[in-house]
Amino acid sequence: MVIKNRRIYENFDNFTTLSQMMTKDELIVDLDGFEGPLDLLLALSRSQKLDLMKISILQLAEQYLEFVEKARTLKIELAADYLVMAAWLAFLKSRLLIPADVDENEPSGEELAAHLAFQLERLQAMRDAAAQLMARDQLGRNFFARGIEEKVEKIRRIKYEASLLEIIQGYARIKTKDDFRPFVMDRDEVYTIEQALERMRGLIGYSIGWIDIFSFLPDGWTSSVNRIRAATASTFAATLELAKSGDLELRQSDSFGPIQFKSKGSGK
Amino acid sequence: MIEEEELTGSLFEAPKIDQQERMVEAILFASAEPVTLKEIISRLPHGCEPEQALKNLQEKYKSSGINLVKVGECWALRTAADLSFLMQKETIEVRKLSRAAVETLAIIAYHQSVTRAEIEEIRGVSVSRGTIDLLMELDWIKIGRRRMSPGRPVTFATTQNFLDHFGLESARDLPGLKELKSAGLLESPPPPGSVLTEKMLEDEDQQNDLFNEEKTI
Amino acid sequence: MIEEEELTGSLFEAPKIDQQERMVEAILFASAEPVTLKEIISRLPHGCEPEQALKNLQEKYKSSGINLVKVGECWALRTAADLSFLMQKETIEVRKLSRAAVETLAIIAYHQSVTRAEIEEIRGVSVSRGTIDLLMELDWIKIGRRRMSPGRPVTFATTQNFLDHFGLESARDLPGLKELKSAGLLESPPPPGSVLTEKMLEDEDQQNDLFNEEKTI
Repeated sequence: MVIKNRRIYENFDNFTTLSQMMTKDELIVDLDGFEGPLDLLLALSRSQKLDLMKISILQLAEQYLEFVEKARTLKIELAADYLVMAAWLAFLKSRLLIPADVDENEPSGEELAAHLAFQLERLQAMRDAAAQLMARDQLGRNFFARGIEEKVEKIRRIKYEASLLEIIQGYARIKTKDDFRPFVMDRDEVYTIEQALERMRGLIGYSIGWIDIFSFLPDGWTSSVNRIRAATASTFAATLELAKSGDLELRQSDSFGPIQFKSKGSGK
Repeated sequence: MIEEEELTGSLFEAPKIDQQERMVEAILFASAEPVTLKEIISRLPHGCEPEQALKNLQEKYKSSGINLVKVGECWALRTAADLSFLMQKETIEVRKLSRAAVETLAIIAYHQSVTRAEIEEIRGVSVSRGTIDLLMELDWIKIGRRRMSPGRPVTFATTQNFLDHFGLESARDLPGLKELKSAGLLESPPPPGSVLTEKMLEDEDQQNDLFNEEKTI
Repeated sequence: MIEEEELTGSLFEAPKIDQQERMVEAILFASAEPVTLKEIISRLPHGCEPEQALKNLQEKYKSSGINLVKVGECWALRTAADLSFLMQKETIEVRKLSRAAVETLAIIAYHQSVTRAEIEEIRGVSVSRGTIDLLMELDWIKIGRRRMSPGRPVTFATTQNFLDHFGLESARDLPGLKELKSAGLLESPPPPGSVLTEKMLEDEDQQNDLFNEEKTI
């Protein structure tokens, strides 16, 4: 058991007047000052004027029971935990007075008493420790922190990152933008049949005799191979359309020879 | 005036020790709160190892009106306690703590980490919500790890601020701790007659571990 | 620990000068504002004349990270001015330059000097004020000469800092499109069938022109 090798943590400050009250027999039972039955027991134990280690638990139990009895005769209501403690102490008292009738599993009266003594001593020790703690030098009372605090200024800097490669790629992206639109027809390389028809309709009225189709390509469509191809194909398709509707005649003298057309109106 | 060049040195060369001392001094001086070693390092130029500077400063301030104290993992400058009589003006009126609050604080400090049930068992009375709240509000206690026992109750432990307030370097420096420990008064033996369950043994191990663990740090 | 007796001395004898220094030190440290000499005297034990203590402290702190300074009629401890950089904590957040900014920068780099209208024409979208501002702030672009055309628009050019940052000797070192293509640096290959048109090659010539022009300036 823990009881051996103990030291005593006696503390004589705020000595409760309970024992004095008890001896004077003017027991005005005032429990307000006590923090539970253990605290009351601790106060009662002081009346024995002994080390906590040497106190008689039996005597203490009798004192407590006497106290509770007096409270009862004075018709003072005791909180339930004080009564529970009283019942337990009555049981302990009987255990201590009548030697245990040997149930090995049951704790002996001495063991129970020792544990109670331990609890009292531990509570007293904590109380003394608390007093020592509060007696220490304290911040704001005995020692002081810096009066003018200099706050650390938080500076959040944003650093932008870009690599040369990104810039080069960015430039390339802009300059080759058109190449990256695979699903969009490049309109400026396309001369539609509708465009060709419109142009032909407006011009055939003025034409006289047979004219080579290729000399009839629109302005600005001869600058590149692609444009020439587009304009030629559409113009040819348009002449076919106009021939079909009877607006003009087409002829080709031999294979791969020049294709010529003539307005029907002009031949009239 | 010392050039910043000289202070920060090159990118790879740490400033000289006397410069490091000045910097650590300034950092600690500017803060009312204790500063962690990590924070000090993070604010010093690259390559500084302020442990030596701290040691030198502690020595330098030893006999002065200001002392360099270690608080847990932190460092702080504080006025020397023997000069408190000069400081009426700065003294903060502290609300007087109730006996319940003081005792509860002591139990948490000496037994940490400790559950509410254990505090109640030691004091023999239930702990009111208000007491715990007050100690939390003062930032003297905090909720620690949950106990690995049925119900997984929360435990309470003291804070960095507790150490700072009571001028303790660590919880191991609590007055009389060693004596209490060797007297077995920081233990919570089960009452005789109760069955020693594995859970309780485990709990106790854990509890003892905390201070042992700390010792090995 | 020094006894209070020794500190306060007898009723008629002032404390020794080194004790006076400690006291003044603690008062200045803990005070929430600079302290007048009068106030220091009123807080010290009877008979102290702290002028000498202040002088000694000023000397003592001279080379340290904290300085004792006189502010008007008041005295205060302050962190040494050359250590102010320790009182700032910089956090650097790295952000990627937006695509708009990268493209704008690229156009300015390749076509300099170039007007805002020209940038917009090349990108096919308008250039936001913010993009230009950001690039100016980064000191990667600057405002060049005004173009001698109607409205006299400002032009943009890259800076020396731009060259330094991107490791270029001159803006002429930026690779041309042909080189990019042969180096496989174009982000995605053009769809099959499309040819690098003469127009593009032409552009590149133009570009060289621009730089040639610059060369002759």
